[in-house]
Parts: sequence; structure tokens; C-alpha cells
Amino acid sequence: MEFVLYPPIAFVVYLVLVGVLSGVGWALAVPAHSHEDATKVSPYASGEAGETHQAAPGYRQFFVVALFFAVLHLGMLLIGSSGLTLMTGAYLIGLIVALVALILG
Amino acid sequence: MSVQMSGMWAEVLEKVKTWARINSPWILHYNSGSCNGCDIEIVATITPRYDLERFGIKLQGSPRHADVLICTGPVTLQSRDRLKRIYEQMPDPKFVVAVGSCATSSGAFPGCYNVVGHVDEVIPVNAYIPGCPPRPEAIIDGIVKLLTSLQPPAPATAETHDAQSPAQAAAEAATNEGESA
Amino acid sequence: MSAEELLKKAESLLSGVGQGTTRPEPNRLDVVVPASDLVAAATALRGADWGYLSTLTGVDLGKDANEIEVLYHVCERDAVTTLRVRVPRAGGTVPSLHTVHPNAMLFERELIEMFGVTVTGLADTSHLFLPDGWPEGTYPLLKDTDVRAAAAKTTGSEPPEMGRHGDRFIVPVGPQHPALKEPGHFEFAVDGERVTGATVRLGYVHRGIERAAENQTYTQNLYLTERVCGICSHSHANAYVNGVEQLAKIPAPPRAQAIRQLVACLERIHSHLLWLGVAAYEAGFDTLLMYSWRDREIVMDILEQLTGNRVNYSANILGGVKYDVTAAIAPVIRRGLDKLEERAKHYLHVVTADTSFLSRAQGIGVTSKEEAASLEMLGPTLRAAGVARDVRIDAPYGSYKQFPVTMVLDSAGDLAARFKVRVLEMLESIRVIRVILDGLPEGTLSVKFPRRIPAGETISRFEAPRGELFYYLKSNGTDKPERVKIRTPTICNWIYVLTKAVGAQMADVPPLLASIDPCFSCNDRMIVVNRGGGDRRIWTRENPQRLAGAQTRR
Amino acid sequence: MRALINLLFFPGGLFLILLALAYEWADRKLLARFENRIGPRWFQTVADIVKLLVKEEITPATSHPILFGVLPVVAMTGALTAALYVPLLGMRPALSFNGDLIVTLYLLSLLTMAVGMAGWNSTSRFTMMGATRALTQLFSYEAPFMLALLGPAVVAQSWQINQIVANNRGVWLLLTQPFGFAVALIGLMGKLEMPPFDAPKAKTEIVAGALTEYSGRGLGLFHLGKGIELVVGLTLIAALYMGGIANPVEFFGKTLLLLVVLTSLHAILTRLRIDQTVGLWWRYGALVVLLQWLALIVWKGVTA
Repeated sequence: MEFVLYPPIAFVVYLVLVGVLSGVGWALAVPAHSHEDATKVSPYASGEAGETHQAAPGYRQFFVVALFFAVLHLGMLLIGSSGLTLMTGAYLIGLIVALVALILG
Repeated sequence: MSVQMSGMWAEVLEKVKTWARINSPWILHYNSGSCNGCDIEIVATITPRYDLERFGIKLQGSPRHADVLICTGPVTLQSRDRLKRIYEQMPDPKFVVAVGSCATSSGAFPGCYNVVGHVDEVIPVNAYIPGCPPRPEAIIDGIVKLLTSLQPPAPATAETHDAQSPAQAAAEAATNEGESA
Repeated sequence: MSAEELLKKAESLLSGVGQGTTRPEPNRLDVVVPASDLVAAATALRGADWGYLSTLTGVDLGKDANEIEVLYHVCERDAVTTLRVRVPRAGGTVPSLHTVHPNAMLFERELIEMFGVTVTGLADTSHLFLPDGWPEGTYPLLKDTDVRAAAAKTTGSEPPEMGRHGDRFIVPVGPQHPALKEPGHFEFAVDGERVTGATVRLGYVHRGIERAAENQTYTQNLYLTERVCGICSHSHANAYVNGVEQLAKIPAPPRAQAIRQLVACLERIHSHLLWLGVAAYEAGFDTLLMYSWRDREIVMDILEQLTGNRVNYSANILGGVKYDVTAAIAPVIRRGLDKLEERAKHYLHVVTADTSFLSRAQGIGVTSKEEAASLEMLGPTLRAAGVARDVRIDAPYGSYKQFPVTMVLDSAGDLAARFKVRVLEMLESIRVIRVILDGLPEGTLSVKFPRRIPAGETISRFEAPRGELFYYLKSNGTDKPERVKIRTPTICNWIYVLTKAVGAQMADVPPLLASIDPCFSCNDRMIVVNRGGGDRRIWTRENPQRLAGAQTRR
Repeated sequence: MRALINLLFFPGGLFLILLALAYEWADRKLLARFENRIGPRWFQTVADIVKLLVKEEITPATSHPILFGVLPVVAMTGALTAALYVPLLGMRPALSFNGDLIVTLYLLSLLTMAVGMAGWNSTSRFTMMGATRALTQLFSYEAPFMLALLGPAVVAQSWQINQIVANNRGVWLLLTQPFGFAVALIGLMGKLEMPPFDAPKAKTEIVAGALTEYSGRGLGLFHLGKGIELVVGLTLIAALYMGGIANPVEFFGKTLLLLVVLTSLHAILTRLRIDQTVGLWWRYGALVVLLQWLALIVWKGVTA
């Protein structure tokens, strides 16, 4: 029965379990008659009538952070896997320089 | 479709549901035109001296998270529809408390033209707290009265249930129910 | 420069334009001006930097005179010049002054919807106060309008069709929002995290107090004016009572004046402590909210022992005060004040030295002295920018001559400076209360006050915790006032907040909104400030006008 | 059979939910005491979760209904699975294999991803902004946080949690790698969106961030997921940095000590704007950890 604890299988088992818990909640909850009430399901816009069309906030800052994440994440995985050798030291210094350049840029 | 179970089981579940609703009422505050005397008293009930969190009451920002709508002010014409929309957007078992004599009977503004008057003309109200403004103790008393009114009238109140610690019972019921359903 | 010299200077400035000048009261000058010369008169005054446009009052002279009189009150320290313009009741037109005074735009919008006077040259004339569905063509403040029927006809108030914003990403901070204690609707066009456009729609708390005040007796109105705003209820009642006493020419006894000043100072302390907590909560510093509101309970207890109620303590009656500061209460007040002083000093340290707090307050919404003066802001926000304008010191009323107040000024003009100014004002109020308690004059508490007030009109200015409160009262000899005009301080600060919000980070907008200590129930105005381009321009005086002019009609 | 019990009751489902609720109660009570309020009663968090479970769930019209229902379930599952490989309360984890440290961290990030997806799923402007902020913050603290946690792993030459703990028994890595500990702690605050890093659910700007549209069950499951994430995060840092697992009571004391540190930081700091938090991680978080690694290598070179 050991295999049940392996991550992917455990994930699926939990998925089912939490789904059952959610089902229990659905069964116990007040019967939702919200479908026939339009204002109840209308999006919340702090009191005013909500917008019904999709619009995206500017993502400029988000992309820059994503770039930073990619650079550092790759570096992290590499360093993590290699022991504390001089080679990783050199690589580390390279990474730091790249980071500083990114920040100043 | 609520799950039909044997009598005793359903009764325990009903008690757990009421117990949970009484002990964690999340409130949403809406000022529909008040002079903000009542609103600062409502915020005062959350600060250290009166501290509503002792009763599990938390001030929530979105109507989706709230159970009790605390409404102040004599509902001006402009905020009449917004009040109705906020009330509609709250999920069920929801309650409304009208705080202040403006909300209960248009208080000091009967002669004003832009005022609907009292809140229950717009949405159904469960509890009224008179006062201009009501003291924080009066507001707490009003909410506590609203909560005790949810208690099932049957004499067997939640005490018998407490013998088995509620935490265990509640979580047990939720998970076992998962097993047997 | 005393009031006399100021008025002489104003008279000389307006000599070419005015048709006739009168001096109804020692510190007031009335100049009758034809509608055509109004802009010239206003520019003459503004050119010589004579004062700021405090407000604009419309008065319906009734069916027989068939005229509406529009009064432009320009105040400079303790002198008030009023430009009086008469226009026919139906179809009267007045030129817009918003090119000279930016705030005039709001007052004119109120004039349009309340009296039906058309103002030429104003871009946006949509409703300021009244709900969206208000029937066209009915003007509530005209004497013969049946307001009950008009209110009944008001249909659902929905803004026009959805998608009115196109694809712009608009964040609505609507009537129900954790950042707003009171209902108001803000819409911020946001690009990423930066705000590029801001509009505000208030009017959610407009109850029609000015109309109701016209058919209630003077004593009934006292309790109505106290409930204009719950936080500064004493300021409103005090301003109203000062005005009525000026009309009846029966001053309140000195002991009553001193007690009124004492309660006003207590109210300033409780209002600033309340604001300190709420503004910190807006920036995300909940602990300061809890601490400042815990200490605020000390002031509330003092107020309760002195006047019997925590909020709306209605200490005033016409001609005096209800409650006395007896020998029993005075030591209680002193003990409370000592504790408050120690706490206020602690908050002064927090507000000026807490690094994490300063990172959210320093350098936000910075306002230069000229900018603040040109936008004609009011209250601690103005004094935080370095402009020395405080009605208690410029035009002392009641017992402020006896117990003078020193003005608190700061030059930084950013959010942190406003925190600092308000906490210092608290310490100043504590000092003044102690001086009053020591030198409380003896004498009766109130004087007999007649039911009917002789005909006349007067202006009563009062320094509420948020800024200068302006009351215009007109009596017609009966026991009901002819006209009660209330202009509250928050309205003059709205243009400032919105122009500062454009270009700021979205996260800084709630603290910015809270920094002027807005009291929606006080004013209820709508302004549209929408700068799509979002380019950084060097700030000059005509910016607000061009900005205000370029609104989008909603 | 033991595995099933592990999964369902002991270190897995039920025990973990109660532990998460206990930690969350401790956090709320501590914060209330810092603000000299009395704070919630002991069964408050249980009452909250049960109430949310039995409340009506409104599916907003402008969001994808299936996605709206599934995302909370995925979020909580991610957190539950991550907790299997972590020595809860100092007891042996249900399963440990080489590299379970990385798997746990990625499963925890799954929860934040689910919150982000939930935000983008509806047209309400608050949820959109909340989701963008949540993911920006995730990407800005994730890498330095992992680097900080890999510090002890590298010293112990293995990526298996109980091996790391075994090798570092006794020595408190808190002392030898102080910067790594600080970055890990602040990274945990960023992951849990505790103030001062709660820009993604800033109450006064965007109501409740990505969870504004959720009511009833969805909100309850997200809430539980966050609580479990708190437990897993505290246990990880306590195990790696504070001298491993002696006995459950002592280990529980260590995690509570960490919780006190977190809550006190929560009470005394103002919420940072999203660009300030990202700036904090760029300038200080990442560089500090890398420099500390450099120091490790130099120190290793010298002594080896």
C-alpha cells in the first residue's frame, strides 16, 4: 500500500476526498436557488452594477518579475544540485552580476 | 436536494449548522445615507474596548463573505438601489440589522425630500437598534439578540451537544458524512 | 491688516465694476454686480490675491420679486466681500467663474440643480447632489417646487448603459467598500498599478437638509444641523447658533462661549484620533487603528460625562449652553487630558519615526504651497502645505479672543505632514482646554432667546476639525429661517485629491482619499477629473481649470 | 493499510485540518492580544469553517462555473499533499524520498497558482487586480525562498528532508546561516500573504483580492488551504533551521516560537505596496541569499 503515498497518487486521492467534502458541503448547504435571481449572481462591484466584459489590467510589471523569476529559478536549481565546489562559486558570482544588472536595468 | 437521513442524524446535523452560524456571524456594514454617527459607533465596537471578535464577529468587505448586513442611515434615493443590490448579492441564511433611529424610522430627517425613510421599505429587516447614535453596547446587544433568535425554539439547545467537544463533533460529522454519503 | 483696511482695499479694487457697495456688518462688504461684470470683479479680487472664494449661495427672492439672488462670498482672513448678482427666476444666466476659482465649478453645479440658473461656460452640468433619476426641470430649493412629488417620481437611479468605459480597466470603489466609512462612488482608470483617470460621484448621502431647514423653527433646526455630520456635530450646531445669535444681536454669555470652545476642542481631539486610526487602517496599519481608537474612548468618556452623550452631544441651545462644567467634572477632564497628552506624544513619535509607516506616507500626494493656495483647499491639509489659514486665528469668534489658539503649520505638504499636523493640533487643543478650565469666566449659562428673529442675513464661519465651515443665514422676521446655506470643508478638497490620485499608485489612493479626512455626509458633491494622457506636467494654476474643463460627460 | 491511515487520519487529512485550525486560531488570538483585544474563542476557527461549508455558494454569472467550483478543491488538495512529506510536529513524515523538499515547495506554490486562476476567472475588477498581484508576489519571493531552504540541504548534501534533519541534528543552522533563515522567514510571510505582504488581498484597496467573488464552500476550502500552508511552512523552517526533530512537544514549541515572530511582525508593520514588496525581494532577498551561499562555499573551501 506504500504506493498510495507517492505524490501524484496521493494528489489524486486527496482530490477525490476534498471533492467529497465539497459535495458534503453542497448537500448540507442551503439549497442554492440563486440561478433564477439575476442580481444575486451579478458580479460584485462594491455596490454599482458590475462590468460584464473582460478587461485586463496592465501586465508590464508582471512580465519583468517573471523574467527575474526565470533567471533566478534556473540558477537556483543548478546550484542546488551541484555540491559546494569552486565551480559553483564561479557560477554564483556570474549569477549575482546578472542579477545586479537586471536590477539596475 | 438536501440529503434525507434518519431522524436523529438529521437533528444532530441541524444543531451543528445552527451552532456554526451562531458562533461565526460575519458582518457587512453599509451606510445608506447616515450622518456617520452610527458608523463610527459600529467601528468602535470592533476596537479594543468593545471588541466584537470575542463573539466571532468579523467585519467583512465583500457581501459574498457576509452573513449579517448592518445598515445605517435613512436610505437616500441614490443609495436605495445599491442597498437592494448589496442585499441580493449576499449568500443565503442572511440577516439584516437596522442600526440607529434613521434606519428604523428616518430619525432626524422626516422633512427631507431625498430620503426614503426606513430600511425595511427597501429590504426585509430582522433586528432594529434604536438610538441616535446607539451606544456600542446597544449595537452588540442587538446583534446578540439577533443571534439568539436563530437558536431553534426546542428546549434541547446546543448544550447537550457540548458534552462531546464541538470541535471534534463538527469535524467528525463533516468527514464521516463524507464516508457514508 | 485689520478688517477695515482689507475692506477698503477690496472696495477700491471693485470701484470700477460694482454698482453700489454697502457695509451690513463691520467685517462684511456687499457689492452689487451685474451678471456681465462678474468675471471682471472676481478677476480683480483674485489678481490682487485678495482672499479665496469661500462659497456661492443662491437665494430665491420669492414669486413677487420674481428674481434669484446669487451671492459670491470671497473671504480674506476676517473680512468677507460678497458679490451680489440678481437674475430673473426663469432662465437667469450667470457666467462661470471656474477659470478664476477652481472650486467654483462645484458650487455652480449645485446652483444649477437647486435653482435652475444656467451657468455659461461650464463643461459638466450633470447632477451633483440629486439622485440620477431626479425628474428634469424640478429645482428643490425654489420655494414653490413640490419636492415630495418630485422625490416620489424619482425612478431607479442607474448610470447609463454598461461598458461605458470601453476597454479601460476601471476599478470601482463604490458605495459599499472597506475603504469608505460612508457611501461615495469612485472610479479609477488603472493601467497596471498606476491610476490614469479618476471620477467621483457622491450624492449618496444628500438628504435635502437645506430645504427641510426652511420649514422648521430655529430651535428645531438646531437638532437638524447637529446631524449634518456625526463626527463634527458640535461644529455645525455652534456655527448655526453663532449665526442666529448674530441675527438676533443677542450674544451668548461669556461662560457659555467658553464652554462651547471647550467642547469644540474636545471634538477636535476625538475627530483627529478617529481620523488617525482610519487613515492608518487605509494604509494597512491596523494596530494603529486599534490603539488610537482605544485612546479615543478617553475623550468619549469625558464628552459623555460633560454632555451626557458620546456622539451628537448637542451642548448648544440658542443663546447659551445646556451643561455646566461643574467643580466635580473639571478634575475628571484634567486627568483624562494628562493621559491623552502622553498618548498623543507617543503617536507623534510613531507618525514621524516609524520606518514602515513612513514608507507608505512620506512623499505621497506632495503639494506645494502655491498649489494648495491656488486650489483653495481648507483645513489641516492646507496647513500641512504651509498656507496659514485658520478661522479660529484669522477671524476669532466667541471666546477665541479670550483663549487664543496657536496655528500648527508644516511645509512638507505630503501625507506624513498631514498626520503630523493633526497630531500637533490635538496637543494644541489639550493645551487650550487646560487654559479654558483655569480661566472659566463666571456667569449664567444661557440667555432668554426670542422665538421670532428680526429680518436680516448674516455669515457665520467656524473652524471644524476638517476646515472652514461656512453658514449663510437669512431670516424674515418669523420663527422660521428664510434660507440656511451650509458649505462644509470637504468639498473644497475634492479637486485636490482627484488631481493627486491621477498618476499615483493604486495602493496609495485610499490613504490619499483619507488624507483630507473626507466627510461625505457633510458635502456630497460630484467632480469629474479625467486626464487620459497621464503625462507628467509641471503644475501651474491653470492646470486645474484645463483639467476640470476636460471632463467627460457621464 | 498503514498508508491509508496515514493519508486519511493521522498525519494526513483530519489531523492536519485540526492542526491547521489550531495554528490559525493561535495566530488570530496572538494578533488580537498584540492589539490588546481579547480575540476569538478557542473553537472559533472550527465554527468559521463549518459555517462556510454549510453556506450557499453563489456562482457568479460572468465566471466559468466548473472552473469556479474546481479551483478551491485543487488549492486545498495541493496543500494537503504537500503536508504528507513534512515532519508534522516532529513525527516521521508519511513518506520521504529523495527530493521531497522541492516537491513540497512546488505543491505549495500550486495553491497560490489556484488563487491566481480563481482571480482571473471572473470579470470583477477586484479579483483581476488581486490575481495579478498574487502572481507577481509569487514570482518575486519563490526563488529566494527556495534558495534559502536549499542552504541547509546543501550543507547536508541531500534533498531528503529527514536526511537533512539527521545530518544537521543538534546544530542550529539559524546561527551558522542567519541570512538564510531571515530570508526563509520573510519568504514564508510572502507565501502566506501575511501583512506586511498582503497587497494581493488588501482589504481597503481591492476588497478581498482574488477571493472577492467566493462565498460558502469555495471560500472555506481556500481558507483551509491557507491554514495548512501555514502549518507546512512553519514545520519546514523549524525542521531545517532550528536543529531538527528532538521530540514532538519541543518541536511544537519551536513552531509556536516561529508563529510568535511572524505575528509580531504582522502587528507592527504597515502593508507594503506591491512594487515595494517586489523591490524588497529583488534588491535584498535574492542578493543576500546568494552572498550567503558564496560565504558557504568559501567557508567550505577553507575547512575542507
